[in-house]
Amino acid sequence: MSISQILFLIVGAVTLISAVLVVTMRNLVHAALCLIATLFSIAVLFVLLDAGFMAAVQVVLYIGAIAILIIFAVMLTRRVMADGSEQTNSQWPLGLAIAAAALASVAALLNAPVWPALPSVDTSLSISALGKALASPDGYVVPFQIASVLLTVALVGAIAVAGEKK
Amino acid sequence: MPDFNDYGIGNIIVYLWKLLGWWIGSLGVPEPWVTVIVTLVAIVSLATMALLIPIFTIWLERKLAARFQDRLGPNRAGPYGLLQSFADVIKLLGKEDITPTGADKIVYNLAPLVGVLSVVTLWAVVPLASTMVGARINVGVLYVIGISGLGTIAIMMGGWSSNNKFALLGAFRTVAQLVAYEVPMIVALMVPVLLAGSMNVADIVERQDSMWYLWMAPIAAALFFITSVAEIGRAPFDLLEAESEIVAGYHIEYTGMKFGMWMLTEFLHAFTIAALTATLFLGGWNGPFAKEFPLLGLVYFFIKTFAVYFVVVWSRSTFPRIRIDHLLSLNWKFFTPLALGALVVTSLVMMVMNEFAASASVMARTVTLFAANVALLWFVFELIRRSARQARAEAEGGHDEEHASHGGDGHHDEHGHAPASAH
Amino acid sequence: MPIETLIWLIPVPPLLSFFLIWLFANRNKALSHTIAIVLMAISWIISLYVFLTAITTEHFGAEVFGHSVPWLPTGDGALNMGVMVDPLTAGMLFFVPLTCLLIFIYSVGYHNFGGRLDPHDVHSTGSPAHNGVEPMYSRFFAFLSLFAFGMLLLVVADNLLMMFVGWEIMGLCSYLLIGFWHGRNYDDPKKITPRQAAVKAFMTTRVGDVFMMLGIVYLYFHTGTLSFREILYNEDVLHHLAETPSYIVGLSVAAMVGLLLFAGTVGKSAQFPLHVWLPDAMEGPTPVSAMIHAATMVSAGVYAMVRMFPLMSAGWHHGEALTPPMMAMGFIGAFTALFASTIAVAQRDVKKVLAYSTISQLGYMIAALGIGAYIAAAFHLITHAFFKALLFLGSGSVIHGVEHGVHHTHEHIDPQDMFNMGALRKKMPITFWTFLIGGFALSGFPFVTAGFWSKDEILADAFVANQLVFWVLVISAFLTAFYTMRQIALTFLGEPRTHSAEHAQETAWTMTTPLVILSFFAIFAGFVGVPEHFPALGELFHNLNVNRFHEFIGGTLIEHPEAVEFNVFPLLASIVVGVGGLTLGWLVYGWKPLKAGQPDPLAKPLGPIYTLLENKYYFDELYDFIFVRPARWISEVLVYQVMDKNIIDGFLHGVARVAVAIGIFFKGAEKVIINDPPDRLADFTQWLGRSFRVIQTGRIQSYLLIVMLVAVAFGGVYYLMLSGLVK
Amino acid sequence: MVPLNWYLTLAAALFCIGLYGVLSRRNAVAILMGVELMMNAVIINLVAFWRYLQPTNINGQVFAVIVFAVAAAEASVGLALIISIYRRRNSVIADEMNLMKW
Repeated sequence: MSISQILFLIVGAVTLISAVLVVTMRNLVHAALCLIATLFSIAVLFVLLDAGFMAAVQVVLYIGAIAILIIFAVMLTRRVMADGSEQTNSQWPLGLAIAAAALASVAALLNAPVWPALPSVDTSLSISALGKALASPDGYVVPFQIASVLLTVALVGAIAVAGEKK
Repeated sequence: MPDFNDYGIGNIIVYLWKLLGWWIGSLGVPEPWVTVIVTLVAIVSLATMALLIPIFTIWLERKLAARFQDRLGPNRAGPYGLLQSFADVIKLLGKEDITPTGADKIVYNLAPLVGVLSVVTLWAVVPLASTMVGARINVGVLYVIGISGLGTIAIMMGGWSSNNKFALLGAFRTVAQLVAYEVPMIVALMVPVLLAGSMNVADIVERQDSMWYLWMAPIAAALFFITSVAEIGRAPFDLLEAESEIVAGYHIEYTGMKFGMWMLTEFLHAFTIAALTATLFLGGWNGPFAKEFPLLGLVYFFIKTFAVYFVVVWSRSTFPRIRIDHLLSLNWKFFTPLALGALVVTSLVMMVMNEFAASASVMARTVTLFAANVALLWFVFELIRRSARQARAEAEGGHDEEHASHGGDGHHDEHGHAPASAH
Repeated sequence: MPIETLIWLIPVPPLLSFFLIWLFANRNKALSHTIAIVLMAISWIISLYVFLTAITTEHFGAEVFGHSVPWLPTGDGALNMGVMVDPLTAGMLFFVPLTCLLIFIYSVGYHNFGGRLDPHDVHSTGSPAHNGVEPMYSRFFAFLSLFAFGMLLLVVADNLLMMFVGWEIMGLCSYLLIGFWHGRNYDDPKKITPRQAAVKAFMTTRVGDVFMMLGIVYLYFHTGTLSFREILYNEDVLHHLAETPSYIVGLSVAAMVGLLLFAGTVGKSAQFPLHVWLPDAMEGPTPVSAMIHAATMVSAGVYAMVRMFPLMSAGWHHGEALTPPMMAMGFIGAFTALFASTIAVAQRDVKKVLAYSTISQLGYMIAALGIGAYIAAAFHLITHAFFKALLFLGSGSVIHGVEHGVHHTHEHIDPQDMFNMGALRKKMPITFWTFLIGGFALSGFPFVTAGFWSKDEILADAFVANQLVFWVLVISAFLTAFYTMRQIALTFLGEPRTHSAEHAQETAWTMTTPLVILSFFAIFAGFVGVPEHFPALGELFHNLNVNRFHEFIGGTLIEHPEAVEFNVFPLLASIVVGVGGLTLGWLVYGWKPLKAGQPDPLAKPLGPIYTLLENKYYFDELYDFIFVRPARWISEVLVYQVMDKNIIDGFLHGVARVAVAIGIFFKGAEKVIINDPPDRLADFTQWLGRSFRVIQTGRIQSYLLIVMLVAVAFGGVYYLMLSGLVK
Repeated sequence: MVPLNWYLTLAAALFCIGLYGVLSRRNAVAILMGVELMMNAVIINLVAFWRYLQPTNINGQVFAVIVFAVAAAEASVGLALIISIYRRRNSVIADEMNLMKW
């Protein structure tokens, strides 16, 4: 067992455990904090995958923005749903069964010994390659711009939906 | 065994590190684990250094603040009161460690830890000298931004878990302020990234060997500095712990060493942003002979950092606290557009220079960029002046009698800065 | 910047100006005209630069500036969008943007910029301002800019399609601008209003445009391209077109296309029989009239013919029998020239005289093309643009001055009627002198005016080519000189016939400056085309290296046309009719100035002919009788009463009765056969819906659960199939 | 060396945990958290495939960046909707938002 495998197992375990806590915790603020832990360990996974940029974006975007938004939403709406009330709906056993079935089937599919080895290439230049791919006309500048427009629209939409009606 | 002569006196720390690696290896530890252990040692020593700094800076700040206020400051414990911080620490250790009833115990106790973590880990990417960099991450700048985000979460955790309305208010203010000021900060950070062509902090420092980015991007430097001060919640942006309004903000319920950890976070963060400003805009460890003798670079780095830190303390004891709505509109209506403008202007100038004057010297580039920045600033101030005049005209048209009794416009600003508690 | 890029940029500024004004400057009058004038000036400067580059390029014509990009993919190839500047275009580029620019500047004064906005005008949108600045000022400049864009696009286009686009944009703009005062109404119900005039202009030119479109399509069908270079400067293509017979016996494809395209020009350039719209187009503001009649639209028709001349004359050589399109052009042109000039003799409205004169002069150009005088036609096109723009702007200035008098005296008179004017030379000296120069240029006053040289050249060519055309043109030239003098005399000489004329006032500098500039060109533009063999002067100008027009424009054609031999007779004829017409005009109108209320001295001797002329040969009435009323009659009586009411309705009623009978029969059958089974089906569906509606809970999570259930099930089945467990 | 299917299995597990959260939590904000988990599982897959199969071709990361943008948009609009519903109906329970039914 190599160091990278041990690291992966530790980080993976943290990821999954905190993810399970996210969906099972009664206290939603705790669930949200667990979500942050999950997101952070996923960022570590990205580092293990030599995708430093993705890791940084994961931290900046998910932890710095989305998680804080979620915590905010939880705190704002906490009054109506006390921790003591039922946190799962009536169909949760069915949901659990389906999730488990899906996981089992995918795991069964993945359990085949045909996986390629990790190619040893220099990935340190991948940020500039990413930047060029996102900004060059031969690359993905149009999807990138559309994504920016989407974000703007989402911003405006969110303000319009959540803003107080005068 | 590594030969000391290969490294010399300037590289003594690198030599020590190599020596440690050799020694552990000679104990029979397999090769990959040697790296792990040596790295851990480096991490611990770097973090320890970072955590020890506030002991000195707290004394320094108290001393400086006292001088600004025409006082003497700490002068009893030790020569010039140098041991004051140690006395404080001992006092904090001796206090009762309270966890309030109704507080969320786990989160409450975790919060100061996350806070300290979010600051200490920033030091990983700060290059102390040419050979002393914690981690040469190729997305170092993004790393800095991301880790700062963790600080926000720590404050949220602390504020929410204390089960105290002032703490929660402080936390909410924090989020509004920090999330907002992150926007111009990120954009301003993009300017040195653009100039260096790299997000690696170590690279950015190396590219400044002939010219500091302060001269190439004065607006970005100023914006980064100001927004960083806002990020650490220092005066004049200390709304998150405004004593007169919400008592002490998010750490109102903390006592003992946990309170000490919040203090540590705050002072270390202040020092860290000074270090980052020095790194990104003042050339970091660059200076005469810094390349040949990396230890000298360490000295330069700390000189610059303390210079910036002095400005932080200076502004803290000089400016009054800003009101929350002013704070936010200052950010969204002035800093953010200005940062975007600076980014656009810098990239345009760079593009044009690369297109038509690729061989221009660093000096020429600096002069051009500086001129462009000044032009942008002039343009922005002109816009502000116009809108201010218009607003003033409208205000005077609305109730000119009343205003005339105040005798001029100067008063108007002062009233604008009145504490929010008046409302 | 390469010259090709600059050519692309020529039409852009006016378009930009149109959008800028339309979108942003609609409320700011000063900004509107600044945008329009500055951008037009940019366009003019670029054009001038291109023109200067063109005339200093050696062997320009064989080599041209051009660039094109694919536009519309069409099967194998693509229709290109491109620009081209050859000598002819260069000539157009010299005068089109310049006149446009001057008209723009003129419009500032014409619409009383700087005057206060009469509050009364704000609420009566669409009428001319009573006194003060025009309320729709910005809109006017936007439309003018678009108009200029259309013309410049047409001029620089390198293919018929783009040219047609510009052509149609101008059609639209002429509609918009002629009907600019769409709210205007007259007390006299017989007088045509701007609304009606706009519709009339649009519909009449549409007749020609449809034919032109057919011609373009037909040409494309036979050549597979619409590029000028590929069709007009390619001997093989022209030869092929001239040899291939078309659907109509006796006409080659080239002739067929030529005739169809000429039909477009007949509409656009107001040739007989589609001339009726142009005089009514005078309902628009005067700068628009100048724009339409001098710089852009009618010139465009002639320009198109000049441009397509190689196609028109495909298979023709000097001295041979004319091709059918040329014949048509020659006769229609000559006839129009004469016909319109006779009408102009009896008009009272200062602008209408000029309108008919325009028709007449366009007839001149068309006739010149018809007899193969390519260069003379192009030459007259350019000189005419200058002096006709001058005359129109001058007449606008006159009207403006008289209107000022009308406001001053509160008289109720028509400020455009020449019989209400008189003695304006004292009140409006600049307008008078410039108008005089324009008028003399129009009449062809010998040697010193531009009009003389171009007209003389057409006459000289006609004399050689066709005697009949020559004589018709000579007569019309005589009439032209006569009515021009009549106009000048009635307007400027003698005594004031109304109080308004007495209180007329010289107009603002923005209006007079363009007049002065244009009168410069009305004199000197002619010297570039003085024939080399002309006694004395030809030698003189040749030595000055001024008269290079022939050589330059001639370079446009593959086969450089020869200049005709110098002949004294047409020259003499031209001098005699020019000076003679002016003298006669002066004798009739200038010698003894008319008193107020006195009728036209021509009315008595000419008797009924004068009435005929005054009513424009009753062409409007004739068209009304031939086209409009029969069309109404057919639609009312034949189509509606006979066809619709009796035949179609009767048939339909019959069908309906049969259908009702059948329906009653089937109604019984339907109940049993058609109604019941679907009812049962519907009951079943309803039952099904009621049973299944329990799964529509309205809760997003239960839907998602079902989705995932199905997805997992499908995934499982797919996996089993893939692994061969299930076949 | 970590084999690729470890990452894929981890991502699948994360996805299924998120799916369970989405299917069974009552609180709308909690559902949104489950969605975030699922999104992250997808991003892990994209990055892992990029690293193992096409490390020289940056497309995998580009796609991941766009998924990030979509996730941000989704979170902001989703939370705005929840806040809006909370304001109108004083509830964040997904089961109670069932007006759109027969």
